[in-house]
Parts: sequence; C-alpha cells; structure tokens
Amino acid sequence: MVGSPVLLIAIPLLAAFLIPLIGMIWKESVRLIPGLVLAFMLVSSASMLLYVTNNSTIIETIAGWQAPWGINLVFSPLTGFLATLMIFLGFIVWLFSYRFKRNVDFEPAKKYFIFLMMLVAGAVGIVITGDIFNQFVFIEITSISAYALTAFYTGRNSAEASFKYLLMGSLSSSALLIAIAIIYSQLGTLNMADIADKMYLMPTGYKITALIFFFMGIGIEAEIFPLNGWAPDAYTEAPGPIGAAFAGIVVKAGVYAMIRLVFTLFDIPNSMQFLVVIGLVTLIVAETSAIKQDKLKRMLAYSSIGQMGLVFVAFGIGTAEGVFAALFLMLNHAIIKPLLFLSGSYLVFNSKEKKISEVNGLGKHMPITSLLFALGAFAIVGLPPFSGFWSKLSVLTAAANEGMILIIALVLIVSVVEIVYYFRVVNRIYFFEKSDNVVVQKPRINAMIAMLILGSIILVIGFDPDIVSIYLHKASHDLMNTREYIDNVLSIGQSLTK
Amino acid sequence: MEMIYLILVLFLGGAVLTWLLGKISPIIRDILFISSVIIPTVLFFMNVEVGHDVSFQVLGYKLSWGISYLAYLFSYIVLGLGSLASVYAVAAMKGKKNLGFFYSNFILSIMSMMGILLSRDLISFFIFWEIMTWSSYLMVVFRGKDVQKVGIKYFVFSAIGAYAMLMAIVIVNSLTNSLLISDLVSSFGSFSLSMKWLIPLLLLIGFAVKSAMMPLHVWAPGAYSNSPMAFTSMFSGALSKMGVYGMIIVMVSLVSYIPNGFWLKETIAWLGGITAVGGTLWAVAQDDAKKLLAYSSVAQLGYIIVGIGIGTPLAMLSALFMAVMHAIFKGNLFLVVGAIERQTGTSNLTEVSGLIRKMPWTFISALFSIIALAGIPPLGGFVGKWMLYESLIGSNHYLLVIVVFFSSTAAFLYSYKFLFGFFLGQEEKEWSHIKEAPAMMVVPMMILAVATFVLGTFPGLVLNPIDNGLQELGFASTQGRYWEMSALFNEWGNQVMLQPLVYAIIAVFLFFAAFLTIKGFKHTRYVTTKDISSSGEVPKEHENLTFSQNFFQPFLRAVEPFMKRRIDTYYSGIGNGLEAIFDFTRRIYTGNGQTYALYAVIFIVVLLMFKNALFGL
Amino acid sequence: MINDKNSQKIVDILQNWARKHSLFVLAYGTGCGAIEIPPTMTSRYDAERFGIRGAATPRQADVLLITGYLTTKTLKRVIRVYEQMQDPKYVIGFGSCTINGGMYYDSYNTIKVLDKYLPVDVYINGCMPRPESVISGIVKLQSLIAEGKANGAAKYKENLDWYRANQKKIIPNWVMPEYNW
Amino acid sequence: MELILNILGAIATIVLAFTVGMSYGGIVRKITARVHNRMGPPWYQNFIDAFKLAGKTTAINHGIMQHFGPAFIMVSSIVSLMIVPVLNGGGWFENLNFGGDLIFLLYIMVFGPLGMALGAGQTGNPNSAIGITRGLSQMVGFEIPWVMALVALMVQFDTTSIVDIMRIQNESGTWMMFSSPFAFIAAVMAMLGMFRYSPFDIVGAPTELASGPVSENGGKYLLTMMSSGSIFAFVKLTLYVDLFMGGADNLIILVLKTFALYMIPVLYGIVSPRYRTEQSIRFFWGWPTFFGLLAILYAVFV
Repeated sequence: MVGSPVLLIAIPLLAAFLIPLIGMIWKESVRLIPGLVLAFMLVSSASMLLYVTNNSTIIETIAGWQAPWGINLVFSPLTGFLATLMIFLGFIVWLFSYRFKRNVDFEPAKKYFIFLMMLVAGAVGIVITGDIFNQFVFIEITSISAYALTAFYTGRNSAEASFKYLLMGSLSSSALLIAIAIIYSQLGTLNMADIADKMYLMPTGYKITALIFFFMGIGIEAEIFPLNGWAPDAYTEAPGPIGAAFAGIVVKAGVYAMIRLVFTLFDIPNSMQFLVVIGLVTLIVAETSAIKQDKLKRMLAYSSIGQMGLVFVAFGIGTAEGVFAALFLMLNHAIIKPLLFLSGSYLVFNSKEKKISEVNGLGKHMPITSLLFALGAFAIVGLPPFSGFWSKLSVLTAAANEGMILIIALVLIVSVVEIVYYFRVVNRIYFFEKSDNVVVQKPRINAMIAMLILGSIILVIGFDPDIVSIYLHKASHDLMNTREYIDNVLSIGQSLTK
Repeated sequence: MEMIYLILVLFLGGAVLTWLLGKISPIIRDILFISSVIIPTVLFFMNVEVGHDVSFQVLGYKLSWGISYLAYLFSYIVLGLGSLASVYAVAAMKGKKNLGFFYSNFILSIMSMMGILLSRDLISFFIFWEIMTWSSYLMVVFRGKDVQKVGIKYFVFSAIGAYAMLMAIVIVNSLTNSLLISDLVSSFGSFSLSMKWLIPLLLLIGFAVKSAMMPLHVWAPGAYSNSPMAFTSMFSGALSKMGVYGMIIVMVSLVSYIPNGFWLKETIAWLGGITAVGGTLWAVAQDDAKKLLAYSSVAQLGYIIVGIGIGTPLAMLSALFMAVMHAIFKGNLFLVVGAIERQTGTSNLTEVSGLIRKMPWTFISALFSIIALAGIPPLGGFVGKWMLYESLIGSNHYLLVIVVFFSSTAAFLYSYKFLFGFFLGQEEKEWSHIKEAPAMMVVPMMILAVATFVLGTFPGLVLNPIDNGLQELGFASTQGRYWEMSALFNEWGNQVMLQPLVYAIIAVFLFFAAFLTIKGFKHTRYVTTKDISSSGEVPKEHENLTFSQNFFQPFLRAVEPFMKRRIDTYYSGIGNGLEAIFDFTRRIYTGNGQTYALYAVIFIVVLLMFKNALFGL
Repeated sequence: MINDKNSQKIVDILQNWARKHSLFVLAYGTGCGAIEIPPTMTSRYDAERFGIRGAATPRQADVLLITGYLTTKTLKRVIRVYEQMQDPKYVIGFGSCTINGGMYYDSYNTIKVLDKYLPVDVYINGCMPRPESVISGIVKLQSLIAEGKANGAAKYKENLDWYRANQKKIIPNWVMPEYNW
Repeated sequence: MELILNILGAIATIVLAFTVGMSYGGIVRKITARVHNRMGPPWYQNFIDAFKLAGKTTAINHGIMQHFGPAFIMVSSIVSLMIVPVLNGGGWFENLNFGGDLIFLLYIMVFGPLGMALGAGQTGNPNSAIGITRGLSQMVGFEIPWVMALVALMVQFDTTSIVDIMRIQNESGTWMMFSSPFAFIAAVMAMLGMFRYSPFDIVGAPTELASGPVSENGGKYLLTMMSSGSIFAFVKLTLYVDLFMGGADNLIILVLKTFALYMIPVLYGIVSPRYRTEQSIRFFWGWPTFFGLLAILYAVFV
C-alpha cells in the first residue's frame, strides 16, 4: 500500500497550485509534473485498491475530527475502484494531451493542466469523501474546472457551451445546497454514514423533497435526461481529450454521487424504479438523437449520455447483479468512450466543423487511429469478443433475473440504433473516398500510446472479463451492503472517542 | 492443451498473423492464410471426437465447448467449403487491395462458424454468432460499394436477430440458472406457457434472419452480391447454414414441446414456402448473376426451412441433405461467378455471353451445380427435393407441396438464365480474349461439381452423418426406413433406386452423345455463332445478336401481380419513419441554454408536484 | 455419297425415295411469286400430300424455293441461305424472272439468270405460275431426285469458283464466311 | 443373362414407343389435314421424314453443347419411358419401373427441356433462346395443375408409385378419371400445354421464331429431337392412361386408349390460334389450377 486516500486529493490540488510557480523556472515542467503526479496517484490508488479488495475498507479522518463530526475519506472497494479508474483516465488524458494542439504553447498548457489536475482532484474527492457537504465542494471544484476546460479554445462556440454548462451547473449547485440544507436541518449531521444511519428519523416529506433536489443537482452532473442539455455542447466544444475526461471522469463522479444517495443515504424503494425509468428515457432520447447528428463529437456525446442512461437502468435493477453490471458498464464506458473521443479527435483534427463526413476514407491514411476508433465502436455497441459485450450481457442478465423483460427489449432495440450510427461512421472511415481538402494529422507518439493502452484494455477485458470481475464484485457488494458501510465509518469514530 | 482450444486459437492466431505478417510479403500472407484454414481443419477431423466436452467459467457463467453429431455434419460444410473457398480465394483475389484484411476476416468467419458448432452453451454460441456477424459484415462492405445501404441493412437485421436471441438467452439464464443448451432442452418442459412460446420465438427470429427467411430476408440479396465472391460462396453456402443449424435445434428440441407448437411449425413451414416462391420469382427478374444467385439462395433456404418446419424424420433428412447440397452447389455457383467476374470484369448476365468455349471447366462445374440446383436427377439436388416432396405429401401438406413445386419449377427459369447468360449465346469479339480461370480456382470448383454427382448417386454418404445427428436429437434411426446407400424410400414404402437410374441415364446419354458426335467430329466443322440462320443476313463482328435483355419478360408479365409488393419498401418506409421520429427527438436539444434551464426547472417542478405519486411511501 | 452409284446402290435408292417423299421447302419469298405459296400449301392444292412441308430455317430445309425476281440486294441473302442449307439440297427457280429476268429483263437492279449464281435444279415457268405449275415443278424435282439427277449441290461445289466470280460481280462488298462443305 | 434380357426389353420398349409415337405424329398430320379438308400426307410420313433426316449430312456444329443437347433430350424421354409402366403387370416392358415413382418422373421429364435449352443456347441463335424462355415459362404454367392432379392422386391412395395406382384402379374396377374427375380434368388441361399443340405452340412458333429452339438444328440433331419428341409423346400418353384410365392389359388396348387421349390436345389445337406466352401461363393458372385445387380437396375430404 502506497500513500493514503488524502494524498489522492491533496497532491493533485497541490500540483495544480505549484504548476504555474515551477513553470516560471522550467517551462517543460508544466507538462511533466501532472504526469508524474498522476502516475504516482495511479500507483498509490491501485495499491490501495488491491489492499481494500483483500482486507478491510480504508477510512481516513481529516485533522483528527472523528466520524460523525469531522470529514472522513472512505476508500472502499467501490470508491477505490472508481477513484483508480478516474486517476487512470486522468493519466491517459494527460498522456494524450501532452503537446496536443495549442497546449504546445506555454500559457494555455499551464491552464490546461491546472484545470485537469483540479478536475481529477475534484472527481476523486467526490468519490472518496464520506461527507456530503465536502462532496458538494468537490462537485463545485470539478464543475468549475470543467467549465474552464470547456471554454479552453476561447472561441465563440466554446464560450457559449461553457456558459450553458455554467448555467446548468449553478442550478445544480443551488439544488444541491437546498437538499443538503434540508438534510442538515432535519438530522443535524453531514456525514454520509451518519445520515444513512439516522435517515429513518426524517419525515417522509422532507426526505422525498431532499431526494428530488439531489436528483436535480446531481442529475445535471450525471447527465440524466431533461437535465443534460449542456452535455452535447460541452463535449463538442471542449478539446478532444477533455471530452474523454468528461465521459470518463466527471460523469462517473456524478453517477457515483447519485447511486450513493439512492443506495446508501435514502431508503426510498421507489427511487430504484425512478432510476430505471429515468435511465431508460435518457437512453432512448440520447441514442435516437445521436443517429441524426452530423458532428462526430456531438454524436459521441449523445452516445455517452445514452450509456449513462443504461448505467442508471442497471443500477435501478437494484440487485447485486445489477450493480455489478452497472459498475462493469461504467468501467467499460470509461475505457471505450475515451478511446473514441481520443481517436475521434485525431480523425477530425484539422477540421473546423468536425463533421462526420470529414472522416471519409481516413482508414487508409491513419490506419491505427482508425482501427482503434473502429475497435471502440465495435466494443461500445457490445459486439463480442470486445469488452462492451460482457457488460451489456451482465446488464441484461441482471434485468432478466428480475423479470424485466420489457426493459431488456427496449435496451436491445436502442442498441440496434446505436449500431446504426456507429457503423455509419466506421463505414465512412474505411469505405468512402477521402475528400481532398481534408488534411490528415498523424497522431503523436504519446497520443498513440495512450490510445493503444485503452485499445488493449478493451481486448484484454473482452477476452478475459474475469480479470476485472473480482474488483467489480467486491465493489457491488460494498455498495449493496449499506449497514457495513455505516458501521465501518462510524465505528472508527466510536473507537477513537472511546 | 485441449484440441478444441488449439483449433480455435490456431484460427484466431492465423487471422491475426495473416494480417500482420501479410504486410511483409504477399507470398507469406497467402501461405499463412491457406495453412491457417487447412491445418485446423485437418486437426479437427483427425482429433476432435463427438461427446468430448470441455468447460470453463467466465464471469460466473459456465461455458462448455464440444461437438455433437449434428454439429459435426455442419462442420463438414463449414470446413470443407471453407478450405476449398480459401484455396480459390488466394487465386481469385490476387492483386486486390487490403488482402490481409480480407483473409483475416475470412479466417475469423470460419473460426466463428466452427465456434458456433462447438458451443454447447448459449453464451459462447452468441459470442461466436456475433463474431460471425461482424466478420461477415466486414466482408459485405469489403468492396466499398453501397456500404451505408447494404452493409447497414445487413447489420441491422443481423443485430435485430442477434439481440432477439440474446434476450432469449438471458431469460433462459434467469429461468434455469444455466446457459448450457442441454439444460435449456431438459428444463424446457417446466417453463411457463408464455415462456415456452417466447423463448423459441426469440431464438427463431435470430436464426431466421441468418437463414434469410421471409420477411427477414431483405438484407440477403444485397449482402450476398456485395461481398467478394470467394466469400459469398461461404456466406451463402456455410454461413446461412448456421441459421439452419440453430433452427433445427430450436424446432426439434424446443418447439416440439410447446402445447400447440404445431401451429408454429406450420407457420415456419409456410413462411419457408413463401420465401422459396418469392426468392425464386425475384431471382428470375435479376440481370446480375450475383443478385440472381443471392435471391436463389434465399429461395433454396426456403426449401430447407420448409423441411425443418414440417419436422417429420423424412423432412428433417431432406432439410439437412438440402443444406449440404446447397452449400455445395450454391457455393460452387458463387465461385463460378467469381471466376467469370475475375476474367471478364463483370457479372452482368446481359453483358457477358458465349464463354463456354473460353472457360470450359468453369462451364462444366456451373452445369453440374445448376443441374443440382434445379433438382434434376441424377445429381444430388434431386435427392433432397424428392425427400422434401415425399415428406410434404406424406405429412398432409398438400398446398405447401404445390407452392414448393411451383418454386422449384420456376427455378429452371433462372437456372437457364444463368447458364445461358454467361456461357451460351453469341460469342462476342469483346470476350474473345478471355482465358480459363487459373487452376487454383478451377480445381475447387471441379471438386464441388464432382461432389454433386457422387452425392446424387450415393446420398447415403451424407445421409449417414445426418442420421447420426437426427438420432442425437431424438429421432429414431432412419437408415433402411427412408434411405439406403443409394436408394430412397418414402413414408409408404415407395422407392427410388438411384444406381440403376444413374446407370441408365449415363448409358443413354453416352449412346446418343456418341451417335451425335463420333461421326460428327470427323465430318463437321465448327462455325462461329455468327453463322446462324438469320434470314440470310450475315451478322457483322460487332453486331450482338444475343438475346439477353428482358429474358423472361413474358413470364414476369404473367406473375406481375405477385411481384408488385416488395417487403423492402415496407422496411424502408419504417426506416424513414423512424429517422423522422429521431430527427424530432433530436430537436429536444435546442442548443439554447434557456431551454435547458427551463427543462431543469420543469423537471424539478414536476417531480415535486407528483412526489407522492412517484415516491409515496 | 449422293452420286456414289457404284457401291451403295440400294441404300441410295432407299434414301432417294425418302428424300423424294419428304421435302422440307424453304420458300424464299423474294418477289411477287410468294403469293402463290399459301394456296399451294393449303386446302385447295394441298402440297403436303407429297410430303412437302414448310421449313422455317435453312438448317432444316431441303428445297430452296426462290419465288420470283432477285434484286442485287436480295441475291446475297439467298446465296447465304443456300450455303447454310445442308446436303442434299435443291433449288427451284420459280417464275420467269428466275429464268431470264421476265418482265424485269431490262432492270438495272435485278439479276436475270439465276442459274449463273445458284445451281437451279428445276425451273417453273410462268408469270406467275399457278399452284398447279408449282406442284408440277415439285413433282418434277421428286422424279429427278428419285433418278439421282438432282445434283445441283454437287455442281455448285465443283464450279464454286465460277459461281463465286459471278456472284461477286453483282455483290461488290463481299463479306461472307467460306463455303467448304 | 438377366441384364441382357432387361436391355433387350428396354430396346423393345424404345422401339415400340418410337413406332407408336411416330405413327401418331403422322396420323395427327393426316387428321389435321382432313379437318382442313385436305388429303394430307400418308400416316407414315414421319418415318419418311426421319429416314431422310438420318441421311442428311451434318457438316457444321456450334460447339459441344449442340451435340449434347439432343442427347440430353433423349436421356429424358428414354429414362422416363423406362420409368413409366407400359402395360399392366409389366412383362417385357417392365424396365426400371420398380415402383415407378411419380416425383422422379416429374423431374426427369424436365431434364429434357433443360438439355434442349442448353443445346439451343449454344447455337447462338436469338430465336432459339427466345423459344426456350417461352418454353420454360409455359412449363412453369402447366406444371402447376399437373402436379396438383398428381398430388391429388398420391393423396388419395397414399402412394407415389404409378404401378400402385394402376393396381388400385384394377382392383377397384373404376378408372381414376371417374373416381377422381377433377384431377383428370386438371391433368388433361395441363396436357394441352404439355403437347404444345395450338394454342400452346408458342415454343416453336414457326412463323414467329423460325421454329425456335431447333432453328439451328438439321439432320441428325433434328432426327434425335423428333424421335425423342415421339417417344416422349408416347410416354406422356401412357402415363395418362396408367394414371387415369386404368392402364392397359395389352398393346392394342394401350394404343386405343392413348390414341383417344391424344385426340384431346390435337383436336383442341387444330381449331385454335396461338396464345401469347403470358396468356398461356395465365390460362394454366386459371381454371386448370382451380380444378387442381378441387381435386386435392376432393382427395382429402372424399
């Protein structure tokens, strides 16, 4: 075990502040430091994940304040898994964006990596914190860096997208604050475990109202249906790797917050059905919208939203199997969608419009990138033997075991739609003629490595899903077992007070 | 290492290596390609035995691989046709671009088909099924023509089928807590009535798509004609048989146990009959040989489906025999078209003519295959047809037998069109430079042609493994009751002795051929096809007198009412409607931040208003 | 084989008898004489009782019936048709025009003497000959066949160069397959 | 020894079929002539024609399939002759008709047209190809009522063997044309197309297509096709007699029955003009098919 949970948040934040300072001395450090930091975090987080998989959950109290009163960090199989995943993606994004486009210049790179660090720190914080207000703070950190990164290209469109994101984000913050205020006023505590422990004390009306405000606040981050208007624009206008980071990091953090609320904090049984319904609606609306898009990244954005809908459906099944499937889906989506964004951003590298029609015939000119995009497309629509298949299968099995046949049918029908739009793009890449005014940009070596890592993960999980299934099982067990979570967190406090 | 693993790994490794190392030099690539098809084939037939299963766990699902007698029969088709087609492909595809891609997909699809046959559980069945689908999809779009239309259509239909199947699989898993096919079969009787209907229906949709059953056949003509012919031979010959394979298992092992499942069988049989008629009529209307054969494949698969739908032992025998025969002759015909397309550059029946003297071997193999296709004795096609009619009459399907007979009579029309269009008719100067295809292409075709003949005389060679497969499915042994090595019997004990008939046919043919030719060769001289009685006119070199436009127009005029309505148009109507709806949903995302904020507000207001209804405790 | 009288006498007699009674006539309706063919074949005169039957193509025909004048244009076709017929084959010149040009004796555009271009076995005189004359001509041909004297085809083969020279005088652009049986 | 006897029997059958078929051809010409108020050729005219054709030279060919085409037709007619029982109880004419399976017969009967089509195709004459397409189209037309009639018979007696059907008729004493009249009607209507007399002579169509498929074939080719046609006519008539008229106990009865049956298409044809191809096809899919359906219903329910 290397490091501790608090370092996972502190180091990137620290790095974010240090980058400009050290950058004054040695410009290249602006790019190198984040990589080193993320690499360290990855090692640390992975070793902790190994530890918690085999031993008990790591719970760290900040500044000696014990559990119900102070802020504590919970590095459980679930949170550890998600944190590791996010850090890994952060690393991939760093590797990819090292000297990507305008980041070559000093000033933008500084901003870029500062915000990337903050984004990772915030997202990891959302996942591993055990305090609901602390989580709100981290959500804000993540959101603010996300707004900034959306507007990174400083064009008219980027600014507009960023502004939309900001608008929605502020709605989200207000809703969250209201929800937290309701809970605090009723229960007088902000510690998640404590809230969960005392939830039965809360009057139903308050409980439901708080939950609804949470739904709205976190739903905006987690891209559920009527609240995800910002997403397509933000994904489209942000730099390619940032799109990957959104899909792989920000949204995952939002989903985590949502399921932690629904599974652990609140004990409202109907919320599961709500998740299923809202997930299905999100899935259907997003996938059907994706089919008519003419911009590549926008299409990927809708697809991303749709996948999140599917994740919610899987969580909404409510069984350990469902949770397992949902986590598996999150893992796969966090691998595949970044791959699509990264390779996609090279496919439309020099294009202004980022039109799908501009990828015509690139298969001959950039074979590996195209191949990786195709691999991603094959994987995300769930074709065996790639990783996406196993998660889709898990979702369907879990749903079938609960007798949700109609849901299976809907999910599968939507999958057909998904196939159509992904294959249209793949067909264009390989079987159309390249138009002359498209300038091909060969990917840099670091970007290539980043994509190849993701691609090989897809293949490895595809051929042997059992490599990850043990962590996923642990994580789903962790999420399902609310009592254990409460006891774990609170017992630390009690043992210290005694 | 278990032989089954080794075989699949060899296929997979061969596919990858062919692609990667193929970039070094074409010779390495060709050798790798052929050897990675042939070596596992040899290993399979030498070492894999029926009844030896291996199983392992993935994600908590128990997967099991092994081979059954029925699958063994189909593996003859897959590996036999696969080996021949791969040898052919090396010669046929010489000089084309992206060959590594082509070859590795070729190997992958053979691997996936073998995987399907080796799967003893539903998940690996599905996995290999999907690999087969996408590898064949990549072949369909390989030439880069009509990709968005034909390719997407193929994949969407395949996906609908596959997902129907997947749905059935997960439901089965939830019901039996096991994915083994044997467990599904054994516990099927205890399912509830709705599940008894739902599961076979869903599985059948999946298989019906692959075996191009009406009304799920619309992908087939485009896909068959769009992929390179060396692969279409596999596609139509072997790949579509996977649908047949699945269908047989479902129909025999599941549908038989549904109360009133009889009606489902009848429906399937009738759909097969309609498929046969529709496919045939459309095949007659085609001018492109590939399209013609593609529709003809649809029609031939229709016969097979009829046989499966009837489900009596004789019908099953006929369906399986026709499946084997169809693989042989239709595989061969696609190879023939490939050879002609390679030599002449076109596969349009109205453009090419009079190749018989240029490509005699190709002609002979085409002739054999066409005679087999038309079901004319003494070639193998007849045996399957005979059994089908006998089983239909014997099981009281009097109207269906008329439908099937109509279709197979109308098949003569396109059979003749195929032969005439390419090989007969006027020899044009345009094609005077055409040479016979290289030996590597001719030899596989001739082997297949000889196979049609041998199986016509000794159908027992194939009926024996079929019988083993049927016994495995629970039928009583049919040897001696319905067939001998070269004799066929029907339900009422009437018989056809093939050997004397074949000898009689050969004897009469040789006698009259000798009568007409022996003296003729000394005294006659060959005159060109320009030297014909055309009212005394001497046709000029460039004057093309071949009759090939609107070849069967009178017939088509007669059947016009049947062909007015195309299922295709309905599907494209549905497709367009859906796209319009999707375009509407897209507009939900207006791109306006205020709207999005409004959505958020509406969202929370609605939730708050209906909170008791939604979350009421 | 036809005139091989020394060795196969009996066979010849038999064959000639069969030929005589089974004449497949290809009526080449070049001129106005064609109008006399239908009455000859149908109920009133009924040529079929002599075993005469219309042939649709030269490949099946025994007799080429040239009904009337031949223009320089049609001559080529007639020659072509004649050469496509299989041995044994006979030519009947029908009407005066085939003998000496008849009423077209001074036409610039018709050939006058058919015998210079094709070996005529029997001429039927008249302008135009009635069906009776036609039948009489056919009977004459039949008797010639029976006697083995209807050997126009052999004559044509022997004197091919002469015929060709005559034909080429009329037909300037001579494009025709070789005649070598 | 047995084999030699069998072969001799087969040759005897072929000679019989050839003789009867050719004579019928001549008689038909005679009858046609009489209907036209002509003398007509003698009844043995077809033999003369055949003999003459045998003596004609065959100096040219258009390729190997032109040789094989007529051979294919001969295969078709002779093998179907071998299948069809000539007389009740077999005897000298019991060739390959062990069970004499109807479905095999149906298929071997279409072997000929296809072979002829190949032979005609290679000549390169467009008229031949047109004739072939017409012929095949028409075949699709008349096969439907014909097969319906046959299915009705098979269903009625649970057998596909011609010998069985003959035996059953003899045992019950009624001919099939009376016991299943609709099947007979459908079959006879199909027969009109099968014999290709007017109004169904769209294949040859002398004035239209220059005799169609055979337009490049003279001499021996034409002889082979002619004899094959004669044998085939005999086969078809015998088959009809076997199926619907209780077979025949000796040759004279066979000749009488077949001749009576033969008169149906001949007499219908003499007074008819010619159909267009699609009219012909639609004709067969009209009333004949209706009767065929009736026949099947009759066989199933009665």
